[in-house]
Amino acid sequence: MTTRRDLFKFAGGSAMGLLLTPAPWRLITDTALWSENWPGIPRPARGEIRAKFTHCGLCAAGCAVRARCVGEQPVSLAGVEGGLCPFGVTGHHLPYHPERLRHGNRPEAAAAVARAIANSAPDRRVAVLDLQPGRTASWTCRRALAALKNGVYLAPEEPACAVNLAPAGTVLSLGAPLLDGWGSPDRVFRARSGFRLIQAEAVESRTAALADQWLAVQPGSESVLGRAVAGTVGLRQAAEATGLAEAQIAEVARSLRENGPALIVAPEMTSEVLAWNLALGAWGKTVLPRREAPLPREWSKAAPVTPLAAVEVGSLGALLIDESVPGAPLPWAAIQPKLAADAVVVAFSWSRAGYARHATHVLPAAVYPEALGDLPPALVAPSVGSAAEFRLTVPLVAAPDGMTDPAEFLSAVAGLDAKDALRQRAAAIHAAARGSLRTYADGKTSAVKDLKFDDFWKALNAGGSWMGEVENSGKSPHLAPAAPIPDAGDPWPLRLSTTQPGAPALVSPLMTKLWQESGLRLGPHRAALNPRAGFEEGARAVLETPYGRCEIQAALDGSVPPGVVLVAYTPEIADIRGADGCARLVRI
Amino acid sequence: MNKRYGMSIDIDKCTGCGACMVACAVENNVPALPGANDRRGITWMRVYRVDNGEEYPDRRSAFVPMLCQQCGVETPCAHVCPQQAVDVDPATGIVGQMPERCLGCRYCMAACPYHARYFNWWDPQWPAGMEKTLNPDVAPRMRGVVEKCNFCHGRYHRAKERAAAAGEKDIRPGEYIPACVEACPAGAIRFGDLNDPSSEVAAARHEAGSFRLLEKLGTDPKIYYHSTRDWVRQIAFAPKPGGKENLHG
Amino acid sequence: MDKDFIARGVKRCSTGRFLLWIAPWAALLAFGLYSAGLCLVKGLNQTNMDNRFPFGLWIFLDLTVIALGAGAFFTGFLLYILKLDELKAVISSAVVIGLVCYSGAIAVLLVDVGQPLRAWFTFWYPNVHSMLTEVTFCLSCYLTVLAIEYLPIVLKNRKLRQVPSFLVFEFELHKLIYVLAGVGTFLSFFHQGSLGGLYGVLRGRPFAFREGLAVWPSTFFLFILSAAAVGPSFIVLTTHLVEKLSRRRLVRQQALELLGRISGLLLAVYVLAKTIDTLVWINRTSPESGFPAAQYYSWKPFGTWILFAEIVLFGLAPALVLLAPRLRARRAWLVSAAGLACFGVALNRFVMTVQTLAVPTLSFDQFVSYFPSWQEIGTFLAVVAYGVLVYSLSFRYLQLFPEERELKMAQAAEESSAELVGRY
Amino acid sequence: MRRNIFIAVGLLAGLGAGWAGFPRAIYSRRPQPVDFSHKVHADKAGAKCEDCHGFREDGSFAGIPTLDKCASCHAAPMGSTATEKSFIDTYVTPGREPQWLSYARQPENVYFSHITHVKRAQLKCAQCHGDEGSADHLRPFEQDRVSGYSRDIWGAPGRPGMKMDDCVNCHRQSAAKGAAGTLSAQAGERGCLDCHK
Amino acid sequence: MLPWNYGFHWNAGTLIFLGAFYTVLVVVATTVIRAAFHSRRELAAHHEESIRWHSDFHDLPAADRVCRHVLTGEFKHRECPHAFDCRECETHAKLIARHPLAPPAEPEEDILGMSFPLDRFYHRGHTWVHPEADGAVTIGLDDLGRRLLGNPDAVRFPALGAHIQANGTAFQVTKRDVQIDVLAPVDGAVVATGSAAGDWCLRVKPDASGEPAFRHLLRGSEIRPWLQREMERLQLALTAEGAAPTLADGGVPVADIAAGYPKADWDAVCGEMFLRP
Repeated sequence: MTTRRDLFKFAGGSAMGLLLTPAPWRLITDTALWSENWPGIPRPARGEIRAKFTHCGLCAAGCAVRARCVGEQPVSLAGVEGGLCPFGVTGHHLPYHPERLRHGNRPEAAAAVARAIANSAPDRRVAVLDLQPGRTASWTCRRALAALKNGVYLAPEEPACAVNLAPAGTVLSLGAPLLDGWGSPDRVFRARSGFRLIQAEAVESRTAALADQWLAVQPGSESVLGRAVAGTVGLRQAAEATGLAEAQIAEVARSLRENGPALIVAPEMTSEVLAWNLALGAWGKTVLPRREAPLPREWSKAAPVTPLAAVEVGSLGALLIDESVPGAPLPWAAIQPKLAADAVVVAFSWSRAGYARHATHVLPAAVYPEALGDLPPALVAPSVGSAAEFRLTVPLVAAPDGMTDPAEFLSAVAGLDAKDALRQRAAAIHAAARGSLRTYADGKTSAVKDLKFDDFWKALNAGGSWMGEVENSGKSPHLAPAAPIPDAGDPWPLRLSTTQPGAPALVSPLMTKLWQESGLRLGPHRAALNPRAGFEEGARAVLETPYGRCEIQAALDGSVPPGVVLVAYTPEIADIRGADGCARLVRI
Repeated sequence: MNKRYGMSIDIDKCTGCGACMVACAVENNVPALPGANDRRGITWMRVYRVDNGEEYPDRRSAFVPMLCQQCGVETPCAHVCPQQAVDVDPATGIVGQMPERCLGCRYCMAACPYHARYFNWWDPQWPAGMEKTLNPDVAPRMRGVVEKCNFCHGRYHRAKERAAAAGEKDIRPGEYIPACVEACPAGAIRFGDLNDPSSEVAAARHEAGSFRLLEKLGTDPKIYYHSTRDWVRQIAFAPKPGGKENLHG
Repeated sequence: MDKDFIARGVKRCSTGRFLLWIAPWAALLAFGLYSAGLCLVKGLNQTNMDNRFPFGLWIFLDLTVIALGAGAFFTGFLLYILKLDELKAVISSAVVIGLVCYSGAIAVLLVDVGQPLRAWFTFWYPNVHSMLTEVTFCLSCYLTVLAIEYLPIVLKNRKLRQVPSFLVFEFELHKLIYVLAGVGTFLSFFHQGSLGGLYGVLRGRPFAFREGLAVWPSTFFLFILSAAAVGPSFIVLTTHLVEKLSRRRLVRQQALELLGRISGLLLAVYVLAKTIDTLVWINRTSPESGFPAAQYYSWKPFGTWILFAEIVLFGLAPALVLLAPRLRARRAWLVSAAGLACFGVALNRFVMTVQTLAVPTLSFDQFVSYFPSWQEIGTFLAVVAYGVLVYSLSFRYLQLFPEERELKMAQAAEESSAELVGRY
Repeated sequence: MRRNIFIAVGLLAGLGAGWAGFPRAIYSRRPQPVDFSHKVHADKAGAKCEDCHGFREDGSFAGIPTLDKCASCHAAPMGSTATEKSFIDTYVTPGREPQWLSYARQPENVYFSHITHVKRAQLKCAQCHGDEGSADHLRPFEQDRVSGYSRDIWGAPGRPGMKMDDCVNCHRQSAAKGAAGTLSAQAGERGCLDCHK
Repeated sequence: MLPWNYGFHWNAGTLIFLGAFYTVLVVVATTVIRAAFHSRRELAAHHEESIRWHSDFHDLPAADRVCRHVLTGEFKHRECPHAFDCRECETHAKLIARHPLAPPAEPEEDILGMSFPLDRFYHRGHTWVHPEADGAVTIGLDDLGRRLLGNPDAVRFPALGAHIQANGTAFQVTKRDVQIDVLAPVDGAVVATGSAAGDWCLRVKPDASGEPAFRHLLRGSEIRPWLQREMERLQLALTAEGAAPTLADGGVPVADIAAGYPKADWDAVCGEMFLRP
């Protein structure tokens, strides 16, 4: 008979026996190994590694990009000729953003737009708002709108000029983010050592921090400095408005004239800015006339570019907003009055964060780097010889089903066949037989006239870039009259300043590292204030402007001037930011 | 000959755009987690904003990219790791952290004066689908281990393999550069072999205005900074709480 | 009910009352185990520690608890090696306290590491230059030694010793206990020291960095000294507490006074050494690493007051009280001084762990603060509850104070003579 | 005496379970999708290892060949075996990739460069992979149930060496053999990240 | 930890560190194994009773471990170093040789109202030994022991032929839920058993006979001082265990003390009096 005692003996014996086998030790080791790849840790895909070339489609700068791909999947992006901005570096994450739009009811949207077109009241218009004009897709829209009887093409109006930093001796930047998102960084930084940079800006921005001279002007008075330097405003008046000493302004003006060639840049190169440059003699040296890449002849029938201000109030029966490529958006507060009461608004967008919030129909659009398209000519030219450009954003990954291309949508509505628009345009460029083609894979540049069209087209699709030659006629551009200087009133004691106006509405999830996991950037819904502003760190407040309100959290920062509230750029802020920059904060 | 990889960072060129930070995260499969903040997140490369302590309009800011300083002498972290999860590779001088060996005691983090080591407070996670964009050359780390910059060691492997495939004995200068160096739009970061007198970094360390952080600790860091501004060079020294409102990271 | 397990001749409360006493601690233990479970299952994101504060409440309390648990080794050393036989009265209690402190500390350490499944790597691939390796090895060895030392105390239980093999093994083991006491002293010497070395070697933390002898910084020796100094004090404190709670006399006043005297003596030596060390650090070590020592104390709330409190208020003052025979003879003075000494060491451990991490090293870094999460506090409370439970059970079922019965008789004798006096 | 018998029986049971039962229990076994014969291919087709398991242009190792490689010869049956026929019917004709189970797939944290070992150090395939190339059948894929590693990586004696210890030993030996400054000397024990990623 | 582990380096640091570690392990393991080995040997030699007594004796309060020569006034303070086994005590032998025990001045069988016949030897665990003519000895509880245990609830005697050891357990008595192991006064084999309530309990054939065999037992004039001391102890024990110290006024213990002090912790009192702490 076995007793309990015997069982104990047996158990003890077998425990001792097991200890003399590999089993327990193996289990200990195995659990440690299991902790190396326990559930939930993704395994990166393996496979052949290839390089693909494309151009970044996240802003008009269109930097050349080399994508490192495992099989067909890009795993990292790098600039071909220099670094990329953080948005560009993480562009390949955008297709997987959790807030990305994937579904939309296209037939319904198409029907609604068709109804709005059919509603042919003579004062009713159908408009397309294009945030990045100058693309082939933009031309398709313009052609489609021209085909419609009431079509209007809305786009930010800019004079056709490009900036060439290379010859510049002195650059006066009136609040332009010259070193931080103004054109492609490789071009800017290649020229950087050649010029003296004077940054006039109320806030010590990233550019101001690295400028050779930072003029801390009164918020909103940058343009007065521009006028003073150009001589259209007296020194005393300028000194009063900017808060600088008269001698200081005179010194800036003198250094621009003496250490030329000079250049004045502003966030938007408006006619007025161009006029100052003309006055400095920069035209043709650092500011160049910009030409479009050649167009097929049959495209000449296109709707003209209409500024939003020229649209009658309440006249838009349908508004299609092309947000498939990021660009500086117009404030919704400025758009909304132009809509008819029953207007149909269709947004083509990646996410619900932008104009989609105001749209009646939202159609998901492909994101960079899913869509094939071209980029408008660059603002910052690489050199005098080559300014106009034609570059494709070659897709690195395939867009999922259900995406809508705005240009294709509109051409379908207008009954236009624009399927081969890109190829047609390339053919036109090739036919012009000007300029040269640069391919990144081998770093070669070859004259277009030496290439067959098929090779040209193939090279463009493999991430090539066409550079046209500049024809500097020396003709001065047509300039619009200058806008009056905005004046902030009493109820709006603060000036609203935003960081990075050109940031896409949707950024890679990794970008949150810049504001959540470090203090490098101002996070969304944070507002930096001078410590003397009377708010404490973390206080919640409502930011109000004449155009709307938005809730924010205060972050104290001694580098922000008193009287300024600095906020991170978000679609909500874009909605309420006016050109005058008036704002106030109301504590919650 | 053994290499001694090092870096030279020109603060006067850094715009603080953060491209290096995200490029690093992309290269090294570092996730951005919902609960992470500036004290719990992982940014092997982290850019700090520093200022001269003055008030507006005399305030001047600069940006200081911080990464593992790759200490070469008495490497504080390697010295204290109880189980040899941290080592200094004699062939490259790179301070390596082996996550699979790490037990997560965080002693090395307490030892590091540069706060350049990061703990995985969570298991890594990416938005659905984004795990497809992970770099196959770097293994994602599990929760509970420490990690840090290793000069993109995956790229070093890649460069060595390329050299082997090409039948070359050694990698050539410039064949191997970390992701942050590649990404920096301002070209503020240079990388190379400090033992190679012809390399850019070897020359840069002797330039006027070149300095290292907390050099007096005697750990021989291999990251050299450069600035022509006097107040910027003050960051090399211990904090001075008695002075003006201190700088913010 | 459990009468057969309670030693003959000592009075313990009824089973019901005991369960009533146990219940809240058991509940606390359950809560603490839940907290620790959360940390193990979900990871250390459950705590409030972060990259800047990689060590938190747990390390501070581990260091403190191990310093307080030093009574076990030091009493063993005094009793078995230096043959101070009076200490026989407290040795078992000291062993139980030591066991509780060390096992609790190790349990918390296992929760504190991010990958407990790999904790054994330290043994398998040790970096012999790391103080933490020394700590791990010595702690685990010493815990084994303590467990073996605890074994005879358990086997002496009234019921267990009826098993002949237990009885004999207990007897034989007890004969060799001096060997274990010696080994324990050796191990304790090194791990108390290496716990001090843990911070002292941190070249990158000039607030903690100290020069020293060979591989050991001065904190190595200061920790040994301070632990040896407060170990006896903590025994005085706990014994007093147990006497108050159980309402029994357990130890002769002389034994406690002896402990107090030893504690005072060592504390005085420690205060002297600490003062010299601090002066060397302020004038040489710290400035040589580029850090003027004054700057550490300009980060509020850590002013120089903390240095004063640590050395004078909680060091010198209790040392003087414990060294004065007349003050020492009074229970209130003795216990208060012991309490101050224990608090002083806790403060020292706090300064070494928390202040070291809180003060910035980089000029653009900030002073950071940290407050533990409820999971961290819960896990620590689990150790406290575990300690109370183990001690309560040991006190009830094992004979921790061999003089208890004698003192009871002596008390009875006093009472009866008092009665006689009263009668006549 | 009686108590000793129980202890002895327990001891034997423990030893038996640990030495004989455990190694079987710890691995799960899965057959390969196709019973591929390396031997037949080597003998009849005269194929060398690198004919199918080659390098890509950038020097990376291509590993197990994809269906294209098989289909280039086996678009139609070459022999008359049932295995080949079913392979063609199941995989080649519908263009379905066979889900080969890789014995030698290193853990995620391991960096292993085939070309460095094959081209630079002149190692023979069999040195690590054993005589797989001359085997007539594919052995079942065995996977450690706890760690998830293949048996070849984390295996038992008798298997070709693919554990970390095996790597280390080989590197140490070649380092000891080679003169200072040569390639073999580089192969010695160095930083963890030399072989890990 | 082992030379073939990855990362192991043969250097001074490793050797010192691991050397110390392994030494500690070896010392600790040796100690435990040695203790286990010794206990196995002791168990095989059936020394557990003697060990139990030694262990108990060690736990007795110092006052209870007092040498018998203190009782008779020859020493002022002396703790017995031999666990009450005077057979191996040289001091005792010398003292006995120097001052042979004088028989009491008058035959005193009635001490403090209890019967302690002088023809017997008394053990400090309250048993007596009476040598019989056939060389065997009779063992019984002395008068105080009997009064303490009164009418026992149960008695367990060893089997016939069993060997008992001096200071080991002779037999077990249960009284008021308290089990007392009564100490054996001599070494020997049990030849007959009586009853605890009766005149005698055990008849034992001792291993040795003659004076040296009983040298550790009290006799003659030692009995009175010893008993006085025992009565003091009893009184203290009763006081300590919650009974009124009524004995102090010189009363005679009743036949069944247990019944007289229903409130007293009888377990503790018996443990104290029968030297079973």
